[in-house]
Amino acid sequence: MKTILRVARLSKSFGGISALQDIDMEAREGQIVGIIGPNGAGKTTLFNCLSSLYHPSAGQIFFGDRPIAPEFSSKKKKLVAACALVFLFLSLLWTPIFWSLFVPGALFKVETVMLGLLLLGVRFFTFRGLRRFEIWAWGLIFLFLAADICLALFLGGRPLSQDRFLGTSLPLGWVGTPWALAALPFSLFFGLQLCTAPARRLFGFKIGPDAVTRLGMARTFQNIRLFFHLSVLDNVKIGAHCTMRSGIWRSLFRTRRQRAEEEGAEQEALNLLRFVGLEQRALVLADALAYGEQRRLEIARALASRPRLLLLDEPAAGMNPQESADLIRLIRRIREKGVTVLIIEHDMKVMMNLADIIYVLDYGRMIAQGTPEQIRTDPKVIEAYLGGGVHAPA
Amino acid sequence: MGPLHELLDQSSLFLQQLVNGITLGGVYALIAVGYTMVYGVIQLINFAHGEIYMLGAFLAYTMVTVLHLPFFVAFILTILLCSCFGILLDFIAYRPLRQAPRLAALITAIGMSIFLQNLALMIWGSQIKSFPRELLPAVFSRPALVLGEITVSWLQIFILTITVLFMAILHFIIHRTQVGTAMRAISHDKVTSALMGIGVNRVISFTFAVGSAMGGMAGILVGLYYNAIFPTMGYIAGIKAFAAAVLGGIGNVPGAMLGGGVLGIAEVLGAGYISSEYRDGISYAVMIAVILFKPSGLIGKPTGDKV
Amino acid sequence: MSRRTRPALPPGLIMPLIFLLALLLPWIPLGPSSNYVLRVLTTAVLYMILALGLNIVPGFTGLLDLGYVGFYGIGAYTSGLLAIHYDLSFWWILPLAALNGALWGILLGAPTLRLTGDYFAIVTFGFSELVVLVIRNELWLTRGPMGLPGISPPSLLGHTLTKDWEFFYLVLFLLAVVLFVVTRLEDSRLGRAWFAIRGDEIAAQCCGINLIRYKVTAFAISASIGAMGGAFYAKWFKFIHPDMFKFWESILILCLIVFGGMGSIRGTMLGALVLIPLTEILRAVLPQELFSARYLIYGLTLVLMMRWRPAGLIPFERAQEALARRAEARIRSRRGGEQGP
Amino acid sequence: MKKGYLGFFVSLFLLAGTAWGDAIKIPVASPFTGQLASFGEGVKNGALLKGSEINASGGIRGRKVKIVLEDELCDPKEAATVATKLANDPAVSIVVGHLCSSATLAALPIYRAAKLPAISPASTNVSIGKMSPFYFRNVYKDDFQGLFLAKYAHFVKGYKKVAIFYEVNDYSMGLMLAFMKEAKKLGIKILGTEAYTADTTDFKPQLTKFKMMKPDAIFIPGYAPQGTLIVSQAVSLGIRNAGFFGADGLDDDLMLKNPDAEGLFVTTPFLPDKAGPRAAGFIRAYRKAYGKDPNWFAANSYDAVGLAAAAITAVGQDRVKIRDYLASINTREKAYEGVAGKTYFDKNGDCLKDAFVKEIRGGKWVSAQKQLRQ
Repeated sequence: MKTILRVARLSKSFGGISALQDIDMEAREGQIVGIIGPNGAGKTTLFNCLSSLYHPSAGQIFFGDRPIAPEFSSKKKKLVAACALVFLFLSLLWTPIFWSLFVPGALFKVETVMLGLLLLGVRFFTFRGLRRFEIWAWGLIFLFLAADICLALFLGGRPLSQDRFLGTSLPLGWVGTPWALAALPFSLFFGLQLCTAPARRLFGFKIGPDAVTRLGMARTFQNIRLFFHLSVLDNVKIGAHCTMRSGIWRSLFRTRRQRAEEEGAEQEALNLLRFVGLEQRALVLADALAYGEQRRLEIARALASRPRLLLLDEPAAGMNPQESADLIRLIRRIREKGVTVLIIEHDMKVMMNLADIIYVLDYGRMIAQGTPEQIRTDPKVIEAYLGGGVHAPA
Repeated sequence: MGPLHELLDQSSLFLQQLVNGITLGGVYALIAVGYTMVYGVIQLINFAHGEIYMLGAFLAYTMVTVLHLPFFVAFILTILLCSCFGILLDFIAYRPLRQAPRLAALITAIGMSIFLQNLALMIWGSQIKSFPRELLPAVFSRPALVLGEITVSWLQIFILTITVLFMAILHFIIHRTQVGTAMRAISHDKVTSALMGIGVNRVISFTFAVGSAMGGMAGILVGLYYNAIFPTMGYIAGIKAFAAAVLGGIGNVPGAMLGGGVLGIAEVLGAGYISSEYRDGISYAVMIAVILFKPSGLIGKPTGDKV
Repeated sequence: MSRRTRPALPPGLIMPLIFLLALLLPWIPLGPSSNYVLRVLTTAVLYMILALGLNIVPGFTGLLDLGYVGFYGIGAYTSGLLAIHYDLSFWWILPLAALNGALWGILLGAPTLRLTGDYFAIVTFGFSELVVLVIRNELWLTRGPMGLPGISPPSLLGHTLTKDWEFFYLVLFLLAVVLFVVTRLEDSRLGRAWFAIRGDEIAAQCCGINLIRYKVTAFAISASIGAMGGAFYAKWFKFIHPDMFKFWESILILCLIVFGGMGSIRGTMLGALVLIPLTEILRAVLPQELFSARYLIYGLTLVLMMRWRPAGLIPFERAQEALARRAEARIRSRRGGEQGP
Repeated sequence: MKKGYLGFFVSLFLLAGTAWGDAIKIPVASPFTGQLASFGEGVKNGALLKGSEINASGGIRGRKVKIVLEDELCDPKEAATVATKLANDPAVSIVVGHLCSSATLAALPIYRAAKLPAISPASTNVSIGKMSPFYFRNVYKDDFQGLFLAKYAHFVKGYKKVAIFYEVNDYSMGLMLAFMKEAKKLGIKILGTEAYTADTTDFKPQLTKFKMMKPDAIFIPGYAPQGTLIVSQAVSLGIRNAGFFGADGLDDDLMLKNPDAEGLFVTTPFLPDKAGPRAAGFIRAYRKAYGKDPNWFAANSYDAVGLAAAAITAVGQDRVKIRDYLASINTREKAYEGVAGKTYFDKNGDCLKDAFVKEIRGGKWVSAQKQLRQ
């Protein structure tokens, strides 16, 4: 069996409090892997790291052989910082050079503004961590824009002359402005490229949650996150988002391809709903579903993206024994479809029944791993759950 | 004129502009507090707050000119009336909408703002009013400090003192008293706070009362400082103040003060040194730049979405 | 899903029917005030277009956009300047204005759509104010507060439009185009992605939706519809002025969609049809002495409406139910096809 | 629901269109509510006064006159709607309005298309005149006023260095440009120009800059609400030995409430004590009706309604004939004698009129001792 998910020395801390510490785990294709642990053990944090909603503080995650969270050492961060600083300088230099080409003598007037912007940029730069790098880069672009507009205004001849008002004969100072405005989009584009592309290429950005889903990892949530105001069918179709291709134009003109795609998606969504037993409810709003149905809908939605790995975050929470028995059957059937399942669950009965291998988390650390039988008898697990000394959880 | 003279002129120009900017910032801060507190507690941009500020100015004006009350009595009465008005506003307009979508409350706020503005227009007319100087304490029209070309008036000092004083009091209320703790709890989680036995509606009313009192006070001070009271005065001041609140980190009282100060100074220096045509634009541009770089405002804390 | 609200007519027929009625409207003899009614209605339809455009951002995608009027202004000035300096035909100006709107939408949206909630709102607000400031102060380009008079009216096949009914038809045509665009997009992969973002950003991301990309798309489309509205406005009024694009307009359009029902296309249109003529109706109804109460009543209407129907005249859920019914019809017809001979 | 609503609203308009009886309608379109309502007030009072005077003296050709007030808030959009309403009302043969130039420019194409003549009592923008043959105004243009002010400042006051504090609007900028052009010719040094917007109340940053320039005078080509604030804020900043002057926008009683404005002078199209016996009656009637002195808005709108009535009396209610009649008033001899002087039009429908200067002395408007003869 091939390894589908590998987590190496993963850590995550929130402002000094570490939620996860040096987690190592892996899942093989076709397995059902369980993660258990008392409340606050960091299970959901782990899921959030896997689906890239959180960025780990350290460690790596591989999905197949694809790194989802590349490691950022402090050295690398410094390198990024240095590079970005260089780009900042370049980009700020670029504008006056550009301007001096079009308006002779502009350089001098502009210097004060540029200096101010530069200082501002450097100052903010020192504040920014890497996590916000992209926003930071965009902020820089905005500076570009602001600088260009300021320049356009500055050079636009401050005195208000008759010529300006009539717009017939433009004074020389004005020659620059239309050019500047025309150049704005280019300046923005190149600025963007300057700032983000090399950084992306050199250091690898974190992959967004949407990209993770496209790679084939889908998830459900502990506290149900459905699109409550949409119909059940649409919920599942949204899940199938990344299996579809049509964009604005195809949707506008309803091309044959788009129609075929929509039809296919609808059919598949109905099939999935039948699979989880919600076919009859396909056309009501998700709001109107019962709690257990909402859980199943969330699973259907996750399956719609045709995942290879499915993350289930406490799917049996709040269910009665009958419902959880159904759920166990459902998860088995999902596995039979060839989907690897990673599952967080409190309900030990469910877990022991389902999982091929179980990882136990406590206070952000992995304290045990093994088959259900091994876990059942592991003294560390018993201690974590019951404070030690008593019998194993049944 | 020697270069030294020139330098002196330039630096006194700068200092005078700084004084202007700080006063303007103080006014923005006073209005911004109302926005920031209400936003912090119920996440509502209370567009009608600018109108309370306008009402404050008009009420004080009416009391001084029609009822012939002494200025300081009118000042205190107006503040009290404004806070009552804030409570009333919340009670009538916003309380029924606590469970409604956020935008519904926003539109209500806009509707209230239009309504109040036109009401004031009908009552007081569209003419600009100003406090008659003879009915005010004489000290207000005297300069406190004349240093070469720099003039600082008592009124400016009064405004700044009041701003700082009330910010300190507010900070104390929010961080040291029970109702302040309740406010912070509600801003964090309304439902849980209610379960913990906090009278959510009472605390929200209190928030409105305090915010409106500050707004009304700002209205009087601005009416005095610029000598202009008119029905639409709340609109632009309100928007600027909201920008100041966002700039400082919305939901954060010292932030509102800092944001007001930064915005005021940026605006005045921008008008003085860059371009008076783009005066408002400069303050908006500063605001946008700050938000882009530091989305939570100057001293706000980033809020994550809980997954 | 309430069966009660289901119309007796097939749902696909209602819109064309209303359009047909609207087309007949100029020929209903209303006596001397017919052109006046037409002008008010043209304004209402123009605001329908604008509201449908704005609706894409707060209604479909769930982001509060306070800067819509910026794009409206950009469109109007693009149209006015192109008409005056290059004497382009309206049919060229329209797509160019839409493109320019989309361009600025992308430029503004790309950096700011990463921001959350109210911060985004306030940045868009700042943007629209900056647009107005630039229009007001850059005399060489826009003539600033002197306004741009003398914009030539649009023409069609060599015939220059001058009559009120001609403009009414033109704006109806534009409405039909915009309606086509938004209804098609609403019921597509794109629309579902937007609704997902409105519902829950995190869940949407975990469904494989790239937030920024779809938000920027929504913003750009919304901006280009706004710019189209502006282009028509300039050509219709033959005069534009920076005061026409004040922040208040953004708020007004936002009021229209919240009043009508955010995220619901029909609600949005209904909102515009009710609120825009309201001030004119009040003008006709109120005696001259009570004239200044016009906007007072307007404000009160907004407050009371939100008090009773915070979700608007036609709530979002109703629109989604309608979509579900459409899906039901589709599925049923497909099944019928399969079972057929 | 939609259809019912439509029907309701259509019938309302029908009602509005036909409800008036036999009287001759003279609509007056101006802002009567909103931010600029205070300007519209003078227009309203002047027009209503003239209307009732005409009716008291037997009406026009035996028919009563009805002054219909149309509020447009100075908003171009509303102005266009109002214009359409008026243009399509066959009972309307001439319009008095609008006040703001932006509203005028929006309404103009509509009047032109409907061949409906209109007289503006207050739009001074330069570009209006050439736009339509159906548009007249009995107020002078900005460029004339700016030129006049520059001459007055130079020849009468002897100012050498002037700073200009203008509002970003068409009126103010037109004045400023005309003033600057003439000032350059006369050798007045313009120290600097600063701008403000109508919705601001804080003028200190700009004034601080002026203070450092030490001008002889500050020219404020704006409106009174801001003008009075500018003057008092300038004084509180310590600008004491500079004079202030402005144009007819500052000609408002609001300025009188400001003790700092002592000595400020403005141009005005209407001077009560220079206007002759015809105006004396008007001023008396106005005082009696409204309890205050008329301003130039009132005088001009009084005259505009008078002109309209004169035109209808002369040629009846045909729109084109009225237009031709007005256009034929093109020399000083044929001029209409109003309370604000003689009104006659050039080929653009702009009027050629005298300007006067008045200043504040002892908290009152008085005519300046020295008037400049054109």
